[in-house]
Amino acid sequence: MASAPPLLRRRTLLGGASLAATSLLASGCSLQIRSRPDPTIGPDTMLVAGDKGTPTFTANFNPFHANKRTAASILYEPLIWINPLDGELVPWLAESWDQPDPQRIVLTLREGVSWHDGTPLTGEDVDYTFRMLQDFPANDVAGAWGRIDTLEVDGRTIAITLKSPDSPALPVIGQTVIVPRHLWEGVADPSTWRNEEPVGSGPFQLGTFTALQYTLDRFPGHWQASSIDIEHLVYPAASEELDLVTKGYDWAYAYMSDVENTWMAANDANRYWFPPGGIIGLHPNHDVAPFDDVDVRRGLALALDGRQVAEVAAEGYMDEASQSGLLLPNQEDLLDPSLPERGIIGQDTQAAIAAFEKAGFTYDGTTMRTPEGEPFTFAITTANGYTDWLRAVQEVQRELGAIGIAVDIDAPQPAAYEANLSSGDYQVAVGSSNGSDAFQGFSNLMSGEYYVPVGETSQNNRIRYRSAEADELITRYRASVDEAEQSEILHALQRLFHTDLPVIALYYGGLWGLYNQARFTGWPTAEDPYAPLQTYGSSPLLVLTRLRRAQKEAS
Amino acid sequence: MTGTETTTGPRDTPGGEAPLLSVRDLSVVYEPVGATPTRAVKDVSFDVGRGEFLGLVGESGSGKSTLGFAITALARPPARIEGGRILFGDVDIASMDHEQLRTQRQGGFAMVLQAGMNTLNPVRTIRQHFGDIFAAHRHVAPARREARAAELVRRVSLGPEVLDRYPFELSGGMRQRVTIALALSLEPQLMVFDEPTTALDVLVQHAVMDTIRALQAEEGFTAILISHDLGVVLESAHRVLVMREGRIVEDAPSADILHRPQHEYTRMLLSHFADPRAEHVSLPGIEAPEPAADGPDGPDAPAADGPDGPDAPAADGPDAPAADAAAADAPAADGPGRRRPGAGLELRVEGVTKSFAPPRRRAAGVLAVDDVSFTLAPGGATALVGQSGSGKSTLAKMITGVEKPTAGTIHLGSTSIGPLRGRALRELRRTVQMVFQDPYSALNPLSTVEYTLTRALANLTDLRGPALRRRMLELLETVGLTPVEQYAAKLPHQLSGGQRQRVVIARALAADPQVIIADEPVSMLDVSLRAGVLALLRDLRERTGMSLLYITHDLLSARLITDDILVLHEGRVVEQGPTAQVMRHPRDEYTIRLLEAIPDPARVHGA
Amino acid sequence: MRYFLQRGGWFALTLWAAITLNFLLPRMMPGSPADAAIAKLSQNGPVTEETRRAVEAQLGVPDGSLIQQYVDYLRQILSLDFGVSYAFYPEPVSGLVAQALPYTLVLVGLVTIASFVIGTLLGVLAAWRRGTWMDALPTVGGSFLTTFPYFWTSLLLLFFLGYVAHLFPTFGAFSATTQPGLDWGTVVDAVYHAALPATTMLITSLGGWVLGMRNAMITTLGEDHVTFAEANGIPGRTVALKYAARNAILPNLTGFGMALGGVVGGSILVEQVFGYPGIGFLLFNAVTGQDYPLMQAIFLMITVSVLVANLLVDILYGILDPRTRR
Amino acid sequence: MSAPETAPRPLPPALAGLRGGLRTIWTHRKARIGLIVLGLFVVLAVLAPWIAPYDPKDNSFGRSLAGSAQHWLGTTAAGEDVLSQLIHGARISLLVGFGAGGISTIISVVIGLCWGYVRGLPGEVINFVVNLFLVIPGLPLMIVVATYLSDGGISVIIAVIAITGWAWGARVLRSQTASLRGRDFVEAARFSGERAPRIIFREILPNMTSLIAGGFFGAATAAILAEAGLEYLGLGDSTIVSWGTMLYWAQNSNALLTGQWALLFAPGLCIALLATSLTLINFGIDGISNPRLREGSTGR
Repeated sequence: MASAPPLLRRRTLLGGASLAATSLLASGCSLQIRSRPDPTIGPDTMLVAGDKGTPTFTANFNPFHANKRTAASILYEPLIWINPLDGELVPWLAESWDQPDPQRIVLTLREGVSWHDGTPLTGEDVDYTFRMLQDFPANDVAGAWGRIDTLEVDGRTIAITLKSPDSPALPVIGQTVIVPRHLWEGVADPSTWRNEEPVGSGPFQLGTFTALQYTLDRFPGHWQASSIDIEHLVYPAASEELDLVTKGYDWAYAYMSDVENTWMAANDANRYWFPPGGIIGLHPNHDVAPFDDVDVRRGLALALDGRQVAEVAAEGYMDEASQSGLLLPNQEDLLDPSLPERGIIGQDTQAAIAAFEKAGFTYDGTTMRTPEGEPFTFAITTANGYTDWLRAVQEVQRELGAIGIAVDIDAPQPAAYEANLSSGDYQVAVGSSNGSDAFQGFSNLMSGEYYVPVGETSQNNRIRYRSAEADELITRYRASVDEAEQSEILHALQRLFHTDLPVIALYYGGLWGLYNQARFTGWPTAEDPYAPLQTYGSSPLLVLTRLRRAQKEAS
Repeated sequence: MTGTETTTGPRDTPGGEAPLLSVRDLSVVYEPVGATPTRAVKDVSFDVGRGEFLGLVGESGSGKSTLGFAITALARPPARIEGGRILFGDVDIASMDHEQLRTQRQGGFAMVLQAGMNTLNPVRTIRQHFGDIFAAHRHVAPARREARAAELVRRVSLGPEVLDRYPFELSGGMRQRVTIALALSLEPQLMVFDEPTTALDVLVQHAVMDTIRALQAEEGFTAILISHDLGVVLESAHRVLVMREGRIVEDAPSADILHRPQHEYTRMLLSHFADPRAEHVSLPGIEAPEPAADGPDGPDAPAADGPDGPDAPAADGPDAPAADAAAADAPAADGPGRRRPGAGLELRVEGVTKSFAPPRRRAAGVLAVDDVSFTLAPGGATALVGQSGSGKSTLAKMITGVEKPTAGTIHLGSTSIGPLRGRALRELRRTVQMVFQDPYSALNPLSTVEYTLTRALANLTDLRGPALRRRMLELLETVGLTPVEQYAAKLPHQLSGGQRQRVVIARALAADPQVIIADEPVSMLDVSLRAGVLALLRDLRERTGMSLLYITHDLLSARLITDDILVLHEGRVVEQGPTAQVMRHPRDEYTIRLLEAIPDPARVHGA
Repeated sequence: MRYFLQRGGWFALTLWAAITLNFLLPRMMPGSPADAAIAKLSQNGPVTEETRRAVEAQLGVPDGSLIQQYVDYLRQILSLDFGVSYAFYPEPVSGLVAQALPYTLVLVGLVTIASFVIGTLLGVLAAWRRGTWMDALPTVGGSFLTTFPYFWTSLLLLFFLGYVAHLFPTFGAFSATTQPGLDWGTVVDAVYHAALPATTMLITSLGGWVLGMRNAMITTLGEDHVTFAEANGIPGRTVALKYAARNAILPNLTGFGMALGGVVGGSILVEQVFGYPGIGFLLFNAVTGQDYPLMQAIFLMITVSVLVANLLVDILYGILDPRTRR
Repeated sequence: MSAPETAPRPLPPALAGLRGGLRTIWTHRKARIGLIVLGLFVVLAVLAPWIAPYDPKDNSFGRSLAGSAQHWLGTTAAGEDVLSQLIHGARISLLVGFGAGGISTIISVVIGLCWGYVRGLPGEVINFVVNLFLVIPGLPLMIVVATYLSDGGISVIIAVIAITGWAWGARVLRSQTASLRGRDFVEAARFSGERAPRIIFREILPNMTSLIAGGFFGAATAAILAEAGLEYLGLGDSTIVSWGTMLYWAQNSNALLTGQWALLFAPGLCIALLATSLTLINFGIDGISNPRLREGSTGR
């Protein structure tokens, strides 16, 4: 703390002005917001803040739409459930699978699954779903047909041939949700169809729907019906942070500032769990000098104190990210043990300056100069409204400023941010990378096949990274179905990520799960991390089949 | 109590009965926010007897209107009655509460405000105006109201159809008549007329005054006529109060005022009043050319009038005498090379017509000027006389190139003015200049005299630097504003009306023009200031040899400074000739009516 | 008559200009609709190229030359077809607007009219009772409230009356369990939900009308015809209303038409805070979601309604002021 | 000005008028309060680095602290001192208010005066453009333009507000210009050989000082509110410290939930107070433009 305590005279000067405010403040401190659950909600009903109205709901349960109601992901089920924490594959509609060689996948469909209307779910539905995705690419959000060459369904066996040796295609294809052929077949254009009365196979089926709230009811005919202990789910549109705290929600997913004093203070049974879900880092544009120089990138990485950035950006709820490119501790078992400090690069200002000097930069104690002798300044692009990123950039700005590097902050609206990144119109950007699928993370970021020059757009490899070593590793991994070999390649990719710094990892982006354990128990925690607490995507499928009613247990 | 017993009271009312209105030691003060208070009425006392027609005369700022508002209980902030009493009958109006005051307006005292656009509510018909009054006082049974309203407008010489009109659909004179009819509908005992005819045309003024006089005679109400025009007041009132700077300086029957004025100020006011039809016409400091001197060559009359001092004593305020003294020496300031009479260009107006597009479709176009021809000789002075709407100002605009004639030509020397545009038009400003009607609006309130003159000189002459400034000061000297340095630094609001008009004239002189068009240059000035400005104009013309086109509705001033006259009526020249001759022996009926409309107290009170 | 024709012509010309501007503005915004959609998706994790392609296939990308787009756009407007929303894909724009419009129309419309009427009356009173507390209170109080940022007032009301005192609902235009219908309970429910947003807009807009009317009224009270009316003993109430206010309201009326746009604008912030499903909220979503079609439709609608309001005001003006009628 | 300076002249008329105007405003009770409040804010803004106890961006304090002796108004969710932010925020609000207010006033003066002075077709064209700007709803337009220009910092905000906010002022100034245009001194200036630009800006303009000043304070008020609104919606530059961004961060970090409601309450109150001070000053300026509006009672 550098500032001297305020002078007495200052106080008198300001005393009068802020007297009123101060007294109001004093009374304001006593206003602790407490949770006031709706007493009409029964013990078998869960209040989920999973779908935010804008401000109302439109009935769209087409699971392939970006604008679908989030509950569409519970109404419909994928072939394989993928854990967003570590990429673990869990059999779901497909009870098992096999990769006889890197170019083939064989899945076996579960028996005894039925749609909400009682019709059995068969291979025909699977066949229809994939054909439909082929016919309507707008619905093929995961890009399954970008990898599938042929697909044959024979009874419960789904045999897929891939376009090339591509073992990582399994999770991409496996996450496809299956829709009922008998109801979808008659739809003229499934890519614009809203599917207002959804019939799926999931553990819950649609109850009532209004513009401000909808409910789901337990599907007794579900193949896991015995594991479903919750009768009703209620999704209100009003799920602002204030609502989360005051309305007695059982499950919410939101970043809440000062969670201890807000969510936790509102109700004794409120809990939170914030595991990492991605790496927030600095994404240098490798087509823009001097960021094509690994010494510059290393200098930047060494100059930054990831712990402090995490502290500022995520109020200390998230950890400094490992330069291994893995989400730790989720993916601890994939980590290359040879990496020092679990891949975490700590702040080392001297080493940073040395790295910059190695790149031809000079530092005179106040200003870092480029080899050309110009003061080193650059702009970091972030998206307007992503406040934690903005805080992180401000911290980066501060820390780089300490070694004489001036950073400008460029914060266009999110759409413009996306456009700038895709087309390479930036110097350094804040971005989120990596994720539950470790290989996919490396591949999306580093694969040369996605490289396009600045000016052309690509969603993958927006950093315009090119490395023969990375390409070779990625190709080898795709051609491998051997777990040991895959693990070895992943270790090599981690080392490359650590030494070549395609992106500079700062801190982990969190998965902001909030839950109340008074009425339902069995929530995932750090000790039992079976799934993250996302209310969107397929996480709820697993979570909702694990939760138990607390009161029933008591009775 | 009654006012008659007080010996301090000015005089007993006719018949000796109790006065209707008795004002004692009345003082009214103006207290505007953020400015120093001024006392507008100071310890005024007077009585008005029943049925009397009292005149209240004074120049602007004399407090006469303030007094009028005070005695009709209409004084509003920032005006405040500071002291004294106003007894109406035997009631002090200060003791009346709001509602009493309101109800007594019927059968009590009424006020007719200065004629203008605004005395009537623009969004209500005349019938509704009457209706509001009847509804307010319920003195006319609902069934009779329509008939009564029609009768009232008939009394002011209007037809019943005006009842359906909105105020904006009536002419100024009609509006003033309606205003009088509305006041009359209150059946008041006392009617105060505050400048009832000021904004109206001469002929209309005359007619409205006739109506007021006739009504007063018929209805027998007590009337107080407030006016700046001594002629109008003397012609109508039995008794006249002369006000100056908040005080009543003379209170006497009209005939006495006319023939035996006691106070110096009254005498001064009277001295500025003359009949243009007389053989000899003179005002203090200026004398009209003798009728014999008809020739276009200008006056043979002794030019000695000028040096006598252009302004009357006590005219332009405290600075004036010094200015006048300097003006007497002004000719000395004329540098060598100034033109002498007869050396300039001739202005020829030939068959000029100007029509304006119809304001609405299917309406007839307006023919503002209809085939007017005349010639203004170099160094000559011609008056353009007519009512508003007669086309005289449009003609002036065409001569200055502001408007283009629809037909006909205007030549200045060999230059045709009609087709001039842009640069050439700016060139014309060196030869043709304009003196504006309202000196209060013709000077930018934020520019010093020096700036105003300097700009004109910089734009219109080749003078620069010290020479320009010398000329600027010279101009001020020419128009009699000395000490020149002091006047150069002044802002318009620091000058009196007459001084402002001198600045306006100086500006017009900047380029040493050959023709000056003076558009009603004295109509906005107090009577006592007019003669000085007129004398200056005449003097300048004689000294510089420029010619003067003098636009006016005021025949007296035309008589004083012009040689020739054109009488315009509805865009046409109805009479034309030497000024004195036309005035003394008018031939056209319209000219005769104009002349007859001039108030003539002598007709009432004897020569 | 000429007056009304003139107004009509002006209306048509402005409408065309607004329509054209409306066409150009969204096209000036950076980033494509797909970028906006991906920005939204990427908050749930990194987005792959495959997903981008699917999104672009869904939303389509504006194609054809600008002139071709303009012609298509004009044709669409003429047939009142505004296309499919990007942000709410695959909802048709017209449906979204039709859903949101009634709320804003009722909320903004009623509040604006109420605020104009109440404010004008207070202004008349303030001018008539000048220098008394009846002047000072609405003038100073009103102008103080007017300077409150819309959203701030909303937040305070929402927080204290909604979350702390639990007196008012905190979200939406009706209860979550109510299906909108036309029965008495729904109406009460809707009014209850509209109370806070309406109060916000009322208190923040009232001051302007009070002040405008007061100043116009004071000016009018100094006019000769008012003095003359008083000299004629016409009662104060008649003078105040029929003579002064009747004339003073004319300039204020013009302001009313113009202010409507501002009120609709302000409703963006208010609706945002209260989760009110009106046009303002929709527009905000459209802008942040880079939803050209929706933005265009809403923008056009707001402009047209302001224009229509102005036209109505002009007509009303013509009726109220006999001078314009000739 | 070609007039040579020989004699020392008194105060130039424009300045003298200004002084007189200030005096008139000062005598107005409400305006005087406004001037004092505005003065306080200006002092606060100018002396912010010395008055504020800490650097407004210093985030080394505890997060979301309640008010205490060290932090009278507590700290933000990022650990910055609220009071220091509040004091520094005055700078941006004043900058935006006076900057955007000034620019939009300049635009409205130039357009309004030319519009009032010219006749015929050019006048009609300006009329059309101004009316277009008047009917197009301001805030939505501002949002669109701000989104378009979103990464330019505070100068963009100023520009956006100025561009969208000049039309009303232009309209008011036009009618006044049109009425002054009919005054003889304008015609007289033409007779003195003055050209149109000089007549407009040297003869007519100074006579509308009070109206322009009124328009300026009105525009400044609107600009301050608009800036707060844009920042609050996250369409501004969230890295600067202004009252609007304070509210944005307050909302973003749920200041209401963490009990940091001074963070929400104080900036809003400051905005309201600053805007009110400008409005109050305008009461006084109204009194110059329209003497009938000077303080006083009607006696009713």
